[in-house]
Amino acid sequence: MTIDRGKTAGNAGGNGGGQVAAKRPDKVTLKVYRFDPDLDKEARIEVYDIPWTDGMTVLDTLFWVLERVDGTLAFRFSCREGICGACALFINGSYRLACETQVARLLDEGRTEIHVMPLPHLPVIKDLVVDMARFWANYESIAPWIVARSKAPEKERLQSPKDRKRIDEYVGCILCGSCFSACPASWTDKDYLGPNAMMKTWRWVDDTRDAAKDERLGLVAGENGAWRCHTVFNCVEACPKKVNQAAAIQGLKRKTVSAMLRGAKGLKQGRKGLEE
Amino acid sequence: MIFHEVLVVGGGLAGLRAAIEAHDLGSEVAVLSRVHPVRSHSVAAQGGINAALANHPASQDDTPEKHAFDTIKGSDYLADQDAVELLTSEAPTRIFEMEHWGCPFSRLDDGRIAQRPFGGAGYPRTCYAADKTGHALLHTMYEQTLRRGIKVYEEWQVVSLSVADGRCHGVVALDLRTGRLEAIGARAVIFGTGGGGRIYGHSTNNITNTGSGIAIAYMAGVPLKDMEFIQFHPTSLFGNNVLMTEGARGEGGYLRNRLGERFMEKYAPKAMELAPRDITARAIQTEINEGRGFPGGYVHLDLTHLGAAKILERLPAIRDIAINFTGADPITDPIPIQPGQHYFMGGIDTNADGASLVAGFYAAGECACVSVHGANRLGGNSLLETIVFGRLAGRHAGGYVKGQGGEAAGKGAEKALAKTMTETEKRVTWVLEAAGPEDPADLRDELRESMFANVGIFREEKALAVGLDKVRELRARYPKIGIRNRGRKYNLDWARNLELEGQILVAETIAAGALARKESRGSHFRRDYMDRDDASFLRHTVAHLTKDGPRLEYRPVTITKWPPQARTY
Amino acid sequence: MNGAKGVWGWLLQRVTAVGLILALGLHLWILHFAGEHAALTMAGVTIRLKSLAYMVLDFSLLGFALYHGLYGLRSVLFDYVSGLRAERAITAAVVVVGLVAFGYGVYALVPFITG
Amino acid sequence: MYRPVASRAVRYADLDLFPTKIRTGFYAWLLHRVTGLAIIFYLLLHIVVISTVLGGGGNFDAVMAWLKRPFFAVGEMLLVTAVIYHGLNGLRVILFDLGIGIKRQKALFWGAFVLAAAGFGFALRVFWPLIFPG
Ligand SMILES: Cc1cc2nc3c(=O)[nH]c(=O)nc-3n(C[C@H](O)[C@H](O)[C@H](O)COP(=O)(O)OP(=O)(O)OC[C@H]3O[C@@H](n4cnc5c(N)ncnc54)[C@H](O)[C@@H]3O)c2cc1C
Ligand code: HEM
Ligand code: SF4
Ligand code: F3S
Ligand code: FES
Repeated sequence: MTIDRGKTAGNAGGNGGGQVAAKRPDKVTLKVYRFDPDLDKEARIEVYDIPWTDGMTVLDTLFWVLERVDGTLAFRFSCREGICGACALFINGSYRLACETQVARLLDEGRTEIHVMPLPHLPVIKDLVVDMARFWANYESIAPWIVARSKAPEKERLQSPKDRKRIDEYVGCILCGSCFSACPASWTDKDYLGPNAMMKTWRWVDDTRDAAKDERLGLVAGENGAWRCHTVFNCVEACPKKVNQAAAIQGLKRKTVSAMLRGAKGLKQGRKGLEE
Repeated sequence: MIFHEVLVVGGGLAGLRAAIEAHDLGSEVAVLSRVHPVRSHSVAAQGGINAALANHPASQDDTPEKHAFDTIKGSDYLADQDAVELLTSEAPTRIFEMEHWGCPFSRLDDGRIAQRPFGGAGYPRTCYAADKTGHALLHTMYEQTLRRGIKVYEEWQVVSLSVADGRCHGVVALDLRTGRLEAIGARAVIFGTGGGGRIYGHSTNNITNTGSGIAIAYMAGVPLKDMEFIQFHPTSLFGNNVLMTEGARGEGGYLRNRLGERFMEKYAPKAMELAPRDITARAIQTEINEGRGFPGGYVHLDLTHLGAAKILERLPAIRDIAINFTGADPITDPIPIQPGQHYFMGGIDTNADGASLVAGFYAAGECACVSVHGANRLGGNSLLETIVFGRLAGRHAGGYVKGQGGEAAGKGAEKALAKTMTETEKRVTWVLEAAGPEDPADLRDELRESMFANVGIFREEKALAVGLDKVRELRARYPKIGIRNRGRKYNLDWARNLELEGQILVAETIAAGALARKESRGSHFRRDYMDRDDASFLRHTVAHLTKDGPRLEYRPVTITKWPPQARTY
Repeated sequence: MNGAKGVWGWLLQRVTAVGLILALGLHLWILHFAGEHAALTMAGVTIRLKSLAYMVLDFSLLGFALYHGLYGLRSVLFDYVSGLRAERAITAAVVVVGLVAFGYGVYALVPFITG
Repeated sequence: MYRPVASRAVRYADLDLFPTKIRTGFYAWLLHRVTGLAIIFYLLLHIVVISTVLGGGGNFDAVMAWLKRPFFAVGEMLLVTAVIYHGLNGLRVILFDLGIGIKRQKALFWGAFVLAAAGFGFALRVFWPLIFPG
């Protein structure tokens, strides 16, 4: 097990190193989408030869380019351990977190090259950096915070481990935007809330501590919300954290129907209903 | 020109908590962060957050006082005891507040917040959300920020702080998306800019933890405190140093060397794997140095005896990370780990109100040094610090702008800000046009390698001197750098190398402080002075920037109830 | 957004879908699969439509299919437009087409019944 | 200080963008949408065709006879297949609405697909004489 911690991408990004599986090539080819809408008429692809080091991730290769070849490359990053959601990209035909994607794994998938694209269907700011404004606005629009209503107890509100487990998957979302980028309904309908915002609504509807369930349903079960989801499941496939947004959205539809049959007043309150 | 009453720099836990508090007290607040708030480093915290809730069956008689004692003993008596008492007595309230705000903590069977044992703690008092505690807390905090409609400048990087006549007037920041430099006026500025782990090689920190906030304050004349105390975490993944939380040992994980021995019995026979981080990290490094590690330099973190169910429930992210980066599945295989740089105990010199020596300038979280961690931080205390002192900084900054700061408003503020702007513009433009022969990436690599090697886990005079010389050499080479990207828009090359200067200056305070501290205390371990020396060094180091490097001063430690004792585990 | 607007419309599409499985299933079976292709002649159709069961089947098939299909068409169009105005226009157009088609369809079936 | 730049611009089309995962749900939906639209347009046409009866019974029979040719038989066969797929996949979607089988959506799609393929086989047999008359 040899670790080359010299002038490698690892030093810039991930620290380099890791374990070696089989014999690897000493170079890999990286093809990166490049585009600056202010300067370029059209996007182009640039090719870089990256010296191979053990444990190298796709994020490391981007850093290698930035630090050693071409300082004009733009991309997002932060935690380099798959938890901050900054580095979601379209890599070799799949949505992946660049920091979690081992180059070795791509090679094991039978690819000889690494192809890196920004999240598809989002406006490009520069190269791999996309404008997530719509994603954030949608997230904000569903009032993603607890509305407890009852007076807070002196200590914690109780929640059984079983009830906590129900929301575990949804809480695990890292707001990376992959699902939003992958959903065909959000490609074409600019008003569509998208899988993330609706899944996050479900996260609260299914949280035993939240008291504004009907109001939340009323907020998302509309023509630009739940009814626009056609169970395409692209969101589920894209999610690096294995969240099942489709299940959450279907839950919203079901709960809305039963709330409607109950004649729940909260449904009609709109965003105001979420103020305590 | 942009103006805000209170400007918070940093979208991590400390920054957001400060913003919420100032907002709730009626101030007009904006948050500015160079990454979207949920991308802040706080999101990566894994193991948990301490509070003496006495929820765990084994911690029935835990109290904030006992929490304070553990913290002070852990700090090797360098922490200010009044601040620690404040920290631990506030802890339960703040945790319950986070819970009331919706934080999805893991639960005990009876529905209360679950707690796990952590290193150096007498009771299991670390509250957690599986092994994604920071993620749960930061997302909750961000939700509360959204609820209040607090304005966030996303992807803006502060490059300098405007200080004149002992008063802070705002900042100058770079809008990364346009490359425009803006002066932002504020009656009070709060820094929650996080640590500077990336000054070191082998760091567990996220890539944006460059210590730029600490450096900016230092360059504006704010002193730094206790910079030589750098925490090395015992268990980071071999190779890329992603953290393997202390929670893994809290849940019962073993450390084993190449011979399969649980070597901690030699170093901390009582606490074993749950000894404090400084002791455990040194134990591991000793094993490796003495040839009982695996080739390449690592030992094993063994969780295989915990069983699949416990690992999947309590440590799911750890498992994912281990499998992803090393191919080892903790359920069946031991995880290769080595110590890695983890935390800055030191930082911007503040008091327990978050106030610095400069009026209107506050700091909280990892970038600040109150000091509650002293020479060694206990795991789970820094998340706590962010929400306790973040809140207090917000509270006092809010009070300041309503009182004194409001009265002084305007007096020379615009002039001071304009001056800072002009100076900053010159510096920033210089970097953008820098075309010298030195590759800044080399400088950064050399700095990180040297700091880890020479100002690392084990220290001694000669190596420290080499380390300090190296920093000075880099400082001299910095003006000769050349960068590769002359565009303004989203120019990472520019933004990163703009900070490099500050990183070098901060590194200098670390090396100089370590060289001057001729004792071993907590994380600062000197082979040539193996003992703690309370007579000469039960003191905080305070570093002031001068033209020839840092000028060091010492300040007494506040002792309330717990006189220094020998520290054994 | 708008207080669970569209819940009935959506639900009805599911209900008609289930109804269509039965109605359309029978319809296709009788016309194409049961024995020789039932001759589509004035006389043949008339004989079938004389029975009440067939009448109910064909009229509900017409109604269900029109509702379900046009609601579906509306969904598809909604996916490609943004803004309330465009959505309202689509809904109006689809309702008009639906009513006209249903009216015309019923009108066209009358000769078979009166035959 | 610039190092040799190992980058060269290439065409956009050089990029391998084919999804590595077969996006089952996506294709299921596309097919569902295409078939649904085909059926609704057919229905509207169908109403027009049937309405030729308004011109008298003889007129209707004439139109029907004219329509009895292979081209339309193929169309009808495809339509029947489309209805079968649309119906089965519609059932799959309705199950999801009821909260059933969401985690097994791929298996359900393949189930619907195989059944629809069988339906196509059956339709092919039934329509064979109309497509190849005599
Ligand atoms: C891997 C890991 C695990 C950890 N686990 C635990 C744990 O289990 N328990 C525990 O108690 N502690 C833990 N810690 C420590 C703890 O996470 C941190 O100390 C804490 O999160 C710091 O929070 P903060 O708010 O001070 O700063 P951060 O969360 O680091 O936020 C800094 C913010 O400042 C912004 N910023 C920085 N510089 C600038 C600039 N120049 N201009 C504009 N914005 C800027 C950044 O964008 C960011 O938003 C862990 C640390 C690591 C590395
Ligand atoms: C045989 C029984 C049928 C069933 C079980 C069925 C089921 C469904 C379901 C569940 C949907 C909703 C899909 C979604 O929301 O994504 C749908 C959509 C649709 N259906 Fe049907 N359907 C049937 C017959 C028909 C018929 C006869 C027509 C035409 C007249 C039709 C036309 C449509 C159209 C146009 C859509 C919209 C497609 C889309 O949104 O992509 N369906 N169907
Ligand atoms: S649900 Fe998954 S894909 Fe969507 S934002 Fe969250 S983590 Fe990313
Ligand atoms: S991809 Fe889109 S349509 Fe629904 S299931 Fe996912 S949100
Ligand atoms: S850098 Fe944080 S998820 Fe990849």
